[in-house]
Amino acid sequence: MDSLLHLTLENLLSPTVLFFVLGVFAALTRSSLTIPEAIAKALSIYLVMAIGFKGGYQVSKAGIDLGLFLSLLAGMLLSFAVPFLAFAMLKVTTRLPTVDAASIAAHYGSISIVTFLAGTEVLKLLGHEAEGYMVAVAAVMEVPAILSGLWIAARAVTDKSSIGGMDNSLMREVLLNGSIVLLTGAFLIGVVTGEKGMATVSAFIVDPFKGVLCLFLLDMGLVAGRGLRTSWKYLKPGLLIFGIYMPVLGAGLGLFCGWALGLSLGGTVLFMILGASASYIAVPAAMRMALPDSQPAIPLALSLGITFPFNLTIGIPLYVTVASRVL
Amino acid sequence: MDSLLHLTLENLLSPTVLFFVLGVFAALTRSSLTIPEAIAKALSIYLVMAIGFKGGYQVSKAGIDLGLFLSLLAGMLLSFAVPFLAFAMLKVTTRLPTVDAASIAAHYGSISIVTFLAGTEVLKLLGHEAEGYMVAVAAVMEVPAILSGLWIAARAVTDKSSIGGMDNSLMREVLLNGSIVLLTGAFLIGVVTGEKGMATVSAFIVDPFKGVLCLFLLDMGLVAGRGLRTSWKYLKPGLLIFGIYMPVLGAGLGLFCGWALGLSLGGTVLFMILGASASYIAVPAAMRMALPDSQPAIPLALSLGITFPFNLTIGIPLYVTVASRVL
Amino acid sequence: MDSLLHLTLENLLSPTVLFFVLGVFAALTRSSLTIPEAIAKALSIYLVMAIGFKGGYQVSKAGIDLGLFLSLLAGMLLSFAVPFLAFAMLKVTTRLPTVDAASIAAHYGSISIVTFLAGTEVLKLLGHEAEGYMVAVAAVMEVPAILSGLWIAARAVTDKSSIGGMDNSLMREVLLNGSIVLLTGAFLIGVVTGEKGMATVSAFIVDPFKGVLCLFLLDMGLVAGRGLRTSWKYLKPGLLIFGIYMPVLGAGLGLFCGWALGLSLGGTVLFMILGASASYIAVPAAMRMALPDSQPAIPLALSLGITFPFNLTIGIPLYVTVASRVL
Amino acid sequence: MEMRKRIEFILEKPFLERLIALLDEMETPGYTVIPAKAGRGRQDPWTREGMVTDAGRQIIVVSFAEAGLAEKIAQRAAEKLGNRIALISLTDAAVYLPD
Amino acid sequence: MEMRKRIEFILEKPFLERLIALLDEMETPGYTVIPAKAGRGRQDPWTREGMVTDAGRQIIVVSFAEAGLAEKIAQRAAEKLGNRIALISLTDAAVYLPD
Amino acid sequence: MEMRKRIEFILEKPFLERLIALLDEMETPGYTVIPAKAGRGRQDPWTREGMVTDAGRQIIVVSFAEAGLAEKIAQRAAEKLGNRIALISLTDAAVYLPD
Ligand SMILES: Nc1ncnc2c1ncn2[C@@H]1O[C@H](COP(=O)(O)O)[C@@H](O)[C@H]1O
Ligand SMILES: Nc1ncnc2c1ncn2[C@@H]1O[C@H](COP(=O)(O)O)[C@@H](O)[C@H]1O
Ligand SMILES: Nc1ncnc2c1ncn2[C@@H]1O[C@H](COP(=O)(O)O)[C@@H](O)[C@H]1O
Ligand code: NA
Ligand code: NA
Ligand code: NA
Repeated sequence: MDSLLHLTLENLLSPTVLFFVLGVFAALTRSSLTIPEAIAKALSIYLVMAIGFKGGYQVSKAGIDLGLFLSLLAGMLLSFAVPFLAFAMLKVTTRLPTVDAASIAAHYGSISIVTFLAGTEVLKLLGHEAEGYMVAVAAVMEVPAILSGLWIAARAVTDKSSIGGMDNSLMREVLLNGSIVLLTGAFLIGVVTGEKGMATVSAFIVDPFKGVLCLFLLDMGLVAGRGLRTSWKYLKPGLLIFGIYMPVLGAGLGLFCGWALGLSLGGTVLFMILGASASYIAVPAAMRMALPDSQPAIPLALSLGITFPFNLTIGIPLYVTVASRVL
Repeated sequence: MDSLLHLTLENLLSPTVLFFVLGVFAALTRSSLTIPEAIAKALSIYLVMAIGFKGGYQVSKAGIDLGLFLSLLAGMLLSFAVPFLAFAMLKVTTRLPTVDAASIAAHYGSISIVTFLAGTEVLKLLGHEAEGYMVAVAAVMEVPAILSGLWIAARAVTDKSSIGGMDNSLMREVLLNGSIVLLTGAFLIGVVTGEKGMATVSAFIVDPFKGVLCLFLLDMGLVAGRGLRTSWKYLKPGLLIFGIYMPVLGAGLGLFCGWALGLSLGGTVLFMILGASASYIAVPAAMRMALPDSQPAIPLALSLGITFPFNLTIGIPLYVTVASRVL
Repeated sequence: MDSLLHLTLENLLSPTVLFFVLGVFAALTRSSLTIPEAIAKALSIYLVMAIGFKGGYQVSKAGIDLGLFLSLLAGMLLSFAVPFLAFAMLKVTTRLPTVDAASIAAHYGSISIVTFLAGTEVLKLLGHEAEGYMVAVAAVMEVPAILSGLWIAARAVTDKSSIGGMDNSLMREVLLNGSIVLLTGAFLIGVVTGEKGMATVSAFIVDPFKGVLCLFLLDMGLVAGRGLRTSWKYLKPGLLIFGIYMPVLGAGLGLFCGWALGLSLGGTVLFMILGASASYIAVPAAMRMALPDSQPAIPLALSLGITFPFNLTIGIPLYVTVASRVL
Repeated sequence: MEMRKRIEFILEKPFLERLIALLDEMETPGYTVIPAKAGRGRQDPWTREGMVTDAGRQIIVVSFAEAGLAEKIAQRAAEKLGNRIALISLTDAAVYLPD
Repeated sequence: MEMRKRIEFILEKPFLERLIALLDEMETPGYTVIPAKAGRGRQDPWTREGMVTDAGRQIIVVSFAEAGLAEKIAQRAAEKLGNRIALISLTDAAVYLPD
Repeated sequence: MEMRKRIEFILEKPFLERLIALLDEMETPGYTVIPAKAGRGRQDPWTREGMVTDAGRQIIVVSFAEAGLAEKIAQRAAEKLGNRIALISLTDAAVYLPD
């Protein structure tokens, strides 16, 4: 318990978390501080490219083994499964319309790459590097969740007209989503170019990485704070608490995966983070198209305004502590 | 005198100044060279974040002492006082409408963070590091100047309808202005995270800093040159000369502050620069709201087109030389 | 032949080329991956500024000699001459309207600075640094090609109304084009500030350079792929082949220049690349104004969709190999 | 100079591709997409500042077409995009057609 | 399909918050903010290229409302924002209301 | 409140300077430039995503002017910019003139 407290405090006082807090503060006080949309997109492209490449580079060093494929499989299963659990919890504990519950469920089955990044940084500080292929696991955990969410909606929603369904453009949006393509592509380039490639680009993607992450978290704080301000009204107690226990449940499933696969401590923690985090970039757009009758503001406020800060501040240290005990 | 000349020449041939000159040249020749608005904003966010964090880091090393509080107080007083001086000079030497004179006065009481950055770099090259908390002084020197400007306008302008006055959104704009919040926030984060925080982000905010400053100065040169082209007609001789002697007067007041507070040479020079420089980012928008009948183009052309280049090229070396003699 | 194969393979598996391929793949599969326009512009500004400055820095070390002036002259002549050759080839091998052939010809007389950058990086890896002033040669190779293109159009096109002609804004667009001004300006700043200047900015413009190039090539891949998708229909076989043999012809002329001037291997290869590459940034806008009846999509698809990838993947290794044999 | 209708769609960005597909399918002579930065309707205000996801943002599409076609397009789009997704308006405009 | 007025404000960016507050206060059904890049009026030309400050730039706000409300809004806005700050225009538009 | 024409040009970006020169020359009271992100006409679709060159993109220019002047401007612009370069439209608008 002592080490958890210590770790949490240390984490809370890291520049990354503090810049996020600064962003939330600025948004809540309605400061005019904003980061242009094009810059926010560029930061996220940079981070995805960097984390993908670094993961691939690590795999190029460690070699491709069965663990990679099993982890991919486990990640997909986890992403398929979590929405069912989330949907069940929401139906039991809240009075959300079914279509909204299905949409939220899909968000929680998917992952937040920024939470993943923050976790990687914490692990690196603690000296627990994870398997490089966890990046690839992150990449495969978006699509299954969306499919689960749609399947749940198709089964549970009675008014079928409210389900946009899976047309071509949605399918493309889901499968060839920009961040998935970039994450996977950069990962493969890292695998292929290995040491040489890393030498070429490390001054760009490794050295300034944490600083860029600070800037991006400042922006995420701004967006999250603004989201909370406008959407606070939707976050009824039942939903609010869901935003906190659901990541813990997801982390539990991730812990099981990591343990069953025999991953390293770092890898297990990242699996927990993947289970615990919820999407707020790719899935919202996809669910908007698939379920046009759901209210897009609710999952966004929940995943970005509650679950993301929870994971960033308390969740990650908690998962590290638990994993160290269990493994 | 010789060392001043030498220093000025050296300064004029630094990449920062030359990129500014390149920008002015490109704008005056109507080249199609432009930097997208989102990028200009991102560069300024980066620079503010970096300078704030570095200042905080230095304070975390030096410790917080009385000097910090006294300097903050002195900065506020300076920012309050300068607009009165500026207004008086303008009324005596030009025929500007009162409302425009008040607006310009507010601009000169406030500060230009980019001039401050350029000063920091020159000082670093000369081996005179300043007190880290000078960044915090910069942060408190925006609001008082605006209040002074408004107070002057309220007293001096007869047609009260032309004074927008201080409503909520203006108050917020002034107090929670994006760059103030970021500068202060990054400063505090630097204080709190200290050495460890610096290790995390230095590859992002320290190493490439000067290069980014070059790019931003290129942009400032483009904007200043364009402003001069369109607003040259407003810059009657009296006003033009004001743009050059007013920074020198402000620097004199800053010199007095630095000397009275017993600051280091570096700190004193920065105080001079704060006194000498005029705002062209936050104050213009605030004064536009507060004094809708003033012509926004005039203070902008004056502070960005005359005073900024003057400080950047001749002013900074001059202030360094004078301060070295006096202290 | 063996070393060519080896070099080509090595080049194909470099991060720069692979990120380009990733971009093309994403565009062809209609992934939602895109890079905001402002970021693309910022990346190109960064790259132009960096390459200009580095070239100037190298000249400041090597000193200015006759070779510089002769190379500038040769570059201009090459840029004047290539459009005539290109136009003749197009008239013989395709049935393009004269005005389109003239426009394409101007594109091929001009240069692609990104191809030049990619070539510089390959040469650096191989240990063949080129003359720094080759950057200045690149800067003077845009205008002559446009003038040639206009001259050809004016002579060959019968319906004179379709020639917009050379008015003031076009003249400015051509001569004071943003990238030319920045490239030349940064080059001169590099020459003037030399070692000291380089020390100031190298952490910004040297260290992360290759990584930024990867990101920019990802974007170029996206744009090229998208261009191919929409414009494939215009690329009749004759035109398509032109997009491949024309750079080889241009490289041949460049080889002659490099050899006649007695340049180093690196300088000769860069001359070949200048001859081989075609513009897709400045020239398209200028030709659109000058020849409003030409179809802008055709030269863009050809230079960015065919010639650029050809040079990037096969061309550069080929030119290096040929130059090593010849010199 | 001919009379046309100026159709203006203010619609949620995720549906842009579908609208364009519809416009293409109905052989609209052309359209232009214009960015939007912020707004409010019956639901909450939104703004693009700092946002990465496309969800919850609006975008504007303008198309000039002959009156008959324009009305058909507006009708079809209103049906297809349904509730909450698009605000569709028609204005009279005189168009100077480029040749 | 119903007849509405399309109100278009071209106004100085620093006054955007005030206009929005007015629109909210008058219970306008909605509005959308559109960026502007450059322009000229009676005063000097402006452009956003490379600018950081919000001063001296214009922004566009579009709002569809019933004729009566629209005229009231335009009137109030013209009074409140006063001279030099906004160009306000009203156009007739047929709106296909979502649901 | 006075009746004006709202002229809207959708034109190729490389010709923007020429259009502005024309507007200045004809003493248009003002204009505002609005960005466009994507589009399609008789030619291929285009989009700005990731683009560096100005060629092949459209930009929008809006100008409010008195009917007579507006028609003259539209006429001249159509002549000068000629084929394929601009889509010019005129709409009736009631303008609340600032002061
Ligand atoms: N009456 C209106 N005038 C202009 N824009 C509107 C109007 N109503 C809605 N919008 C835009 O459409 C978005 C979604 O509207 P709603 O679905 O009603 O929340 C708003 O955020 C505005 O950007
Ligand atoms: N007649 C007009 N048509 C379109 N935009 C205008 C017009 N007049 C003014 N504007 C816009 O409003 C801004 C300020 O106008 P002004 O206050 O007259 O200088 C201009 O820079 C334009 O962007
Ligand atoms: N009918 C239209 N409505 C709206 N925008 C159009 C229309 N026609 C053309 N455009 C715009 O003008 C550009 C060029 O049109 P075009 O020259 O016909 O290919 C298109 O890509 C659109 O952005
Ligand atoms: Na998850
Ligand atoms: Na000052
Ligand atoms: Na060439």
